[in-house]
Amino acid sequence: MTVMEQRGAYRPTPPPAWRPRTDPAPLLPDAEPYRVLGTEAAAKADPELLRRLYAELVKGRRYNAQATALTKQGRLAVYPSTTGQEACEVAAALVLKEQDWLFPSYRDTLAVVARGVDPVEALTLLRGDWHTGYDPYEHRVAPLCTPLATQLPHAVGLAHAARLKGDDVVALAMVGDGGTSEGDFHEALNFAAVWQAPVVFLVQNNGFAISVPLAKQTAAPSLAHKAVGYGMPGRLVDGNDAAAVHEVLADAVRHAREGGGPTLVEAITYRVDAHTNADDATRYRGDAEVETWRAHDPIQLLERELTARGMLDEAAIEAARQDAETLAAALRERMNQDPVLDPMDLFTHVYAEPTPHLREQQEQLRAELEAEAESEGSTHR
Amino acid sequence: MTVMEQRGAYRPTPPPAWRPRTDPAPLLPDAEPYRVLGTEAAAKADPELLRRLYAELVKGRRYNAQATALTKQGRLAVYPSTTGQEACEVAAALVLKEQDWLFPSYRDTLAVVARGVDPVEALTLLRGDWHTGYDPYEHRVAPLCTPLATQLPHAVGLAHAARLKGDDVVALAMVGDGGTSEGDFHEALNFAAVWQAPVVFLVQNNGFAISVPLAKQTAAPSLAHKAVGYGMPGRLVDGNDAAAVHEVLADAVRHAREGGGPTLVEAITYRVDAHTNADDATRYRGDAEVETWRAHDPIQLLERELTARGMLDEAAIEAARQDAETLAAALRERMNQDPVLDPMDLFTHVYAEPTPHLREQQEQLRAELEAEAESEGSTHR
Amino acid sequence: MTTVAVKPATMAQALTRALRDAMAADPAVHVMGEDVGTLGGVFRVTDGLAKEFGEDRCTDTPLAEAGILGTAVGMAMYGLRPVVEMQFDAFAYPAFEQLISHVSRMRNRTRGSMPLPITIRVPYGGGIGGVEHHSDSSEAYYMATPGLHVVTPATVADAYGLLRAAIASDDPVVFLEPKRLYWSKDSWNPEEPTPVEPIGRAVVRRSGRSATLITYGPSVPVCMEAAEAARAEGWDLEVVDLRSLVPFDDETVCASVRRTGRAVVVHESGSFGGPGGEIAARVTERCFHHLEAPVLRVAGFDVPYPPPMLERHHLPGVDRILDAVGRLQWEAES
Amino acid sequence: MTTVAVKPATMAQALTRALRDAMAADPAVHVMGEDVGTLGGVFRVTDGLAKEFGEDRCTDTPLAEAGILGTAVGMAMYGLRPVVEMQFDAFAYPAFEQLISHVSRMRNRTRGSMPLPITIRVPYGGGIGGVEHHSDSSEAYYMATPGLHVVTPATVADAYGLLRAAIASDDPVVFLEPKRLYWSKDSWNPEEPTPVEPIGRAVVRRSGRSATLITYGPSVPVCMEAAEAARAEGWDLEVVDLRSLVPFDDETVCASVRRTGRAVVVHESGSFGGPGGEIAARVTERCFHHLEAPVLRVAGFDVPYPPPMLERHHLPGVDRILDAVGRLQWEAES
Ligand SMILES: Cc1ncc(C[n+]2csc(CCOP(=O)(O)OP(=O)(O)O)c2C)c(N)n1
Ligand SMILES: Cc1ncc(C[n+]2csc(CCOP(=O)(O)OP(=O)(O)O)c2C)c(N)n1
Ligand SMILES: [Mg+2]
Ligand SMILES: [Mg+2]
Repeated sequence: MTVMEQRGAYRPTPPPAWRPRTDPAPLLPDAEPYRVLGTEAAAKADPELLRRLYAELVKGRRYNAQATALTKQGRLAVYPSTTGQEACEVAAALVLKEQDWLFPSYRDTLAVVARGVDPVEALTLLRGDWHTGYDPYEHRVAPLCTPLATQLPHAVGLAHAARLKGDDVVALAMVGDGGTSEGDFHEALNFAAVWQAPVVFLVQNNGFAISVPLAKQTAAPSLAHKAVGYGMPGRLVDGNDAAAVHEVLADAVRHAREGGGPTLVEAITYRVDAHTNADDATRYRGDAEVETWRAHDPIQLLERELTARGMLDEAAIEAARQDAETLAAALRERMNQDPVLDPMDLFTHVYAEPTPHLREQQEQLRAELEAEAESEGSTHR
Repeated sequence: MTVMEQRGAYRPTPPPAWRPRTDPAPLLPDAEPYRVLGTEAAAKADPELLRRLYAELVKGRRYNAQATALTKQGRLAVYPSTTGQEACEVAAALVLKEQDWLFPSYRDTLAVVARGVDPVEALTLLRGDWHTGYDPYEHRVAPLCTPLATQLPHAVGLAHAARLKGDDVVALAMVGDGGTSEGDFHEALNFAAVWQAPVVFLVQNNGFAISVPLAKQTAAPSLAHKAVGYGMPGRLVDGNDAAAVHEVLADAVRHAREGGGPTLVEAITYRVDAHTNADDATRYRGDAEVETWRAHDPIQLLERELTARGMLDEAAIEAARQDAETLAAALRERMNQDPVLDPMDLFTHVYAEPTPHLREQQEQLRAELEAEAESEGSTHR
Repeated sequence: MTTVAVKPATMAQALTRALRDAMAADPAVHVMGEDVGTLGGVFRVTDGLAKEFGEDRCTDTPLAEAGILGTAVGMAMYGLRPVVEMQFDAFAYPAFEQLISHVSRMRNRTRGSMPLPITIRVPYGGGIGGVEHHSDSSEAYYMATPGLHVVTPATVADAYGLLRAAIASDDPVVFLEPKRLYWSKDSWNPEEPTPVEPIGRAVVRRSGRSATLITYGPSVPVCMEAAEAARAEGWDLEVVDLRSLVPFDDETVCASVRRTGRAVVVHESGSFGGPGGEIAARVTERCFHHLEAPVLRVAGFDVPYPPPMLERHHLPGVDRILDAVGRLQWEAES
Repeated sequence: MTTVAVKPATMAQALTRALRDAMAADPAVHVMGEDVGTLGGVFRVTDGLAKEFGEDRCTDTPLAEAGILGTAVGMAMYGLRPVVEMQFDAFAYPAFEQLISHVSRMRNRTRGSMPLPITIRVPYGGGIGGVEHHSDSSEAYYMATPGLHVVTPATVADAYGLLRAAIASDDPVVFLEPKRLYWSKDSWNPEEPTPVEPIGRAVVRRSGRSATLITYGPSVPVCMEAAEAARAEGWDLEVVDLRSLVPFDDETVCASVRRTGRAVVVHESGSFGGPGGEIAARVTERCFHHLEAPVLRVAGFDVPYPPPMLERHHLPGVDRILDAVGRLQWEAES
């Protein structure tokens, strides 16, 4: 006889509103990040895809090096490199269909280029001649977004709007480990889950937010564990394994496309270079850590897999290198030309039509430019 | 022989940074909300505590009714009632030690009163004579907070500061189901977990944010499931079971006090009254739902338990009712007096010292008041 | 000729009608916010829209203002015309990051290829006995943010016409709704077509020769009352209702001030760093030699908005306006 | 008498020294923000503090500005004096809700019982070739928020003195640091005691009789240069460095304008709804009959801050200032 029965107490029913709508178990990420390269899963991977990924990674690495070099030559104001993160950048771009949308963070010029945006237009922001160099509608790539995590709700809204219109569109939004701490990350994921919007959130956990290591950013078991709190699946993947990142993202994109709603993917990777060319990483981390990660390099991982499987020979490797050099040379040459700027553009796109007030200021600038041209023409100030 | 061995592929080591610091399993809430009343656990509950809770619940219910009546008499500008939620309100206050801090949301005047704040001072905001009627330091109760979830980071900062100073202080912060959608909720929980601050977050999930039901607020299995994404334990409790709420909060407070860091508690309850006296709840919900919840009433649950265990007789029930009437009568009487107001107070506490600019405006108001008094003294405008 | 007696509509009803007509006219128009659906909004401005157009067109969002505005940005990127409701003025603050960093700049950022036709409805101002955070006037923040239009009606007809214009605009518009005028009525007839007001034109609500009261939104009726009362003092005041703070109608305002030679700017918002400074400065820049006295400002005090029982001492009323008019150096006249 | 050659310090170094001295003097002072600890801040202003005082006194926070300021509020409630760093001006926007709704109002809300002595350091302004969101001037937002002090140094010595005063203040202070002056040097000697400047006093940086340039922060050196250049045109310009926008030093400013009879307000921030409107309006209210011409404004244009390659066309420089001085109706003189 239990205590309850002994004392004949009543048994209240559970609170009426208590019906968990979602089973949490399938939303939780696996304990280990998913891997393809060097595992059984590799055998199932599409060889063509792997070769394509390889070629893009090699190009990406070269692109990062070239862009960094351009900062030294004063051709870029600043460059946040994705060396070591190419697998995420490239997979994010390749996994999308033409009609889909990519929402990059400020770091993701490589993903933008891999999606098809002209490399010079992708670098416009960082060169400093305008804020966005490309038409977002041409390749369905949102502007590179400087304030962290603030583009995530845009991705949700766009995906939601597309779904309301009945269009087959998925949005993939990229954010860093640091960006997950922002309120906008939270609000975006919550809206996405409530609306069942076709969005995929890709967190590149590269270990640092500038100088701040992950341990000061979060105490969570993983960033992917945040997903369950929104009621969406969280997936954890080795971010240096291009095949794994591609597969996990492809699953998530398919899931979204089929009406299954959003997914949060955490890709574990590492920012091998400093935060930007202007940063001094020795202030906050040691070489040893960087070296460990160099040994887990995304290009090497894929190269070894392809070589081991006899899918890549020296000639193919050389061809990829050549392609990358061609890209870099073209970029170098084009970036060495001074962009043609019109100061009057300051006013052109603030509103559909400049306000009377802006028109006055426009005239003021015009007069200033004329005076400048005149004084340059005659004497030097 | 596995595929891998067949083709002699290499086996990459896991990504170097991948060591999950926290085991997610203990952070996840149980599948069912925790209950004490009517279960085996009730036998272990402290009878004195249960009786105390009972008396406070009865007083709380009466307080809610009286405050609502005062809005009808024009003595309060507005009142958000916690009828049906008294178990959470009272337990939150009773679970704290004297040196601890309570951070109420705008709805939680009852918790504020249960913590010892003068009931009239607690209602000052809602009466409209000032923004906060009590000195927060007297009972260590932060001001009732109107913008949702914005007081949560305050609780974290205060708890963190106390810990840095080596003081034995826990902060308990209250928020609604709707409030969990705000970015500030996210940022507060993340800071708390990273800093291992001694804070307890109590979400009163009362089913609605004004008219918006939980299903439009979140797709999560439960709000307590959000905890794992921060690396803190999440607990789920029947919010109408005062003994259960008290026990779960007491555990969380103890855990925090002992240096174990923050906990997120979701109490499942129901807002039986409309959002405030000004709201028309029939616009968004049916009577049937409300009735189901009335059958799961916190006072009745406790009364039945205590009666079944022979710990409460008619006399004791009557005594509790009497106490509640006394409280209500005193409140009524005091609230029926017009507060004495000095318009010049507009300027007194904007800065430690009014700026020269404010001093000018102070003089302007003084002149206006004098002119008003004069014209009232002579003719009527 | 028969005149049909028109049942007067409130400003709130005119706003509802504007939303409904805009939604009927253009399927791209979506209304979203906290409690805008089933409840019809805490001020009932969206009443009936979810029923008529479905919850996908008039959506109860989760409770997160940055999320509301941020997702609206994405919806606008995809060609929709979101009309966002912020429940109260002070609850728009969490959305400032989205507003300043994105809403106001996206068109410029993308050289015009990505305009954001978003209307942000913000009930603002006091005088309704609201507790803390329910009575703010934050138009100064919006004015200081290039790329936004800032519009505010003072009459029932303008509420309809300006909201239609805001929704039709290809630029983001912060549409400030004076809370205490929600229940005001005038002779607007919902059954007759109302002209859609162009954004950016001020209007002279009352002609006068002695001085100009420059005002907008909730302070327009107060100024009209002050102008009436001023007659007893021998002043014939002109009242200009700005209707839009951005774009600013220098032409109408300056024409009036040049005529009267004196001006007082009247608003509820605090004066320090508030709209009145801008208005006084630009009127002075343009009309200096026509001014008999400095442009004065009558405003709320520079304090956090007071509790209900003290708000009448804060809000600029007829007396404070007349005091200021009295300080316009009339001695110089005689 | 021997004079020791002083190694000139930069403004950034003076700020570091002010933080260090404040932390050494008062254990309640805590520095917090993104990258302020190990890295020493992206501008190195907090360099060495974590090492000297420990990570609990100089803390790398998670990346969330509302969280940073919101937890600082809680720390201040418990008696600490948090000094918060916002990494760049535009990244302070996510914290506006906490700033407006709590930081600025807590003292008033609690009738003085809960003051919040928080210093919010905000690197602001352009001229450093920063990409989007790295060069904003948002002082207008802060000025329009009662309950905040708004302070900005223009010299190395003021950087030290005003930051010490800000940290010592029992009120919240938004401390605006002109980014492009971080590396500026003057003769400030870190080894000699620097007087802690009281907050709220403007200073005349250069005396002159023809007209007054009213300015602050990054525009002070530009105005000094303009004043030099103006001599060639026969103008003897006075330059007033406001140092604090709130409280505003009407006394010093108006004394100067009454003397010169002409004034131009100069700042980088946009003019529409910007600080200059307030300043021009209040100077005009107070000095109307001393003015020979309207108070003019020279400012950045009312556009989103331009990309690096165009910023020189946006920023007010010597020529734009001299143009404005030239429009001060000198004909009336002769
Ligand atoms: C809202 C906001 N706050 C601060 C910054 C300044 N900032 C630029 S990058 C960065 C670190 C970002 O870290 P993470 O999100 O991990 O991305 P990663 O740089 O590693 O790609 C910071 C703090 C910003 N851009 N936006
Ligand atoms: C930041 C903010 N946005 C909007 C509001 C307006 N508002 C007041 S209460 C409320 C609903 C709150 O719901 P919930 O958090 O579930 O608490 P409950 O009212 O149920 O106690 C809303 C939207 C607010 N107070 N603060
Ligand atoms: Mg990172
Ligand atoms: Mg609720």
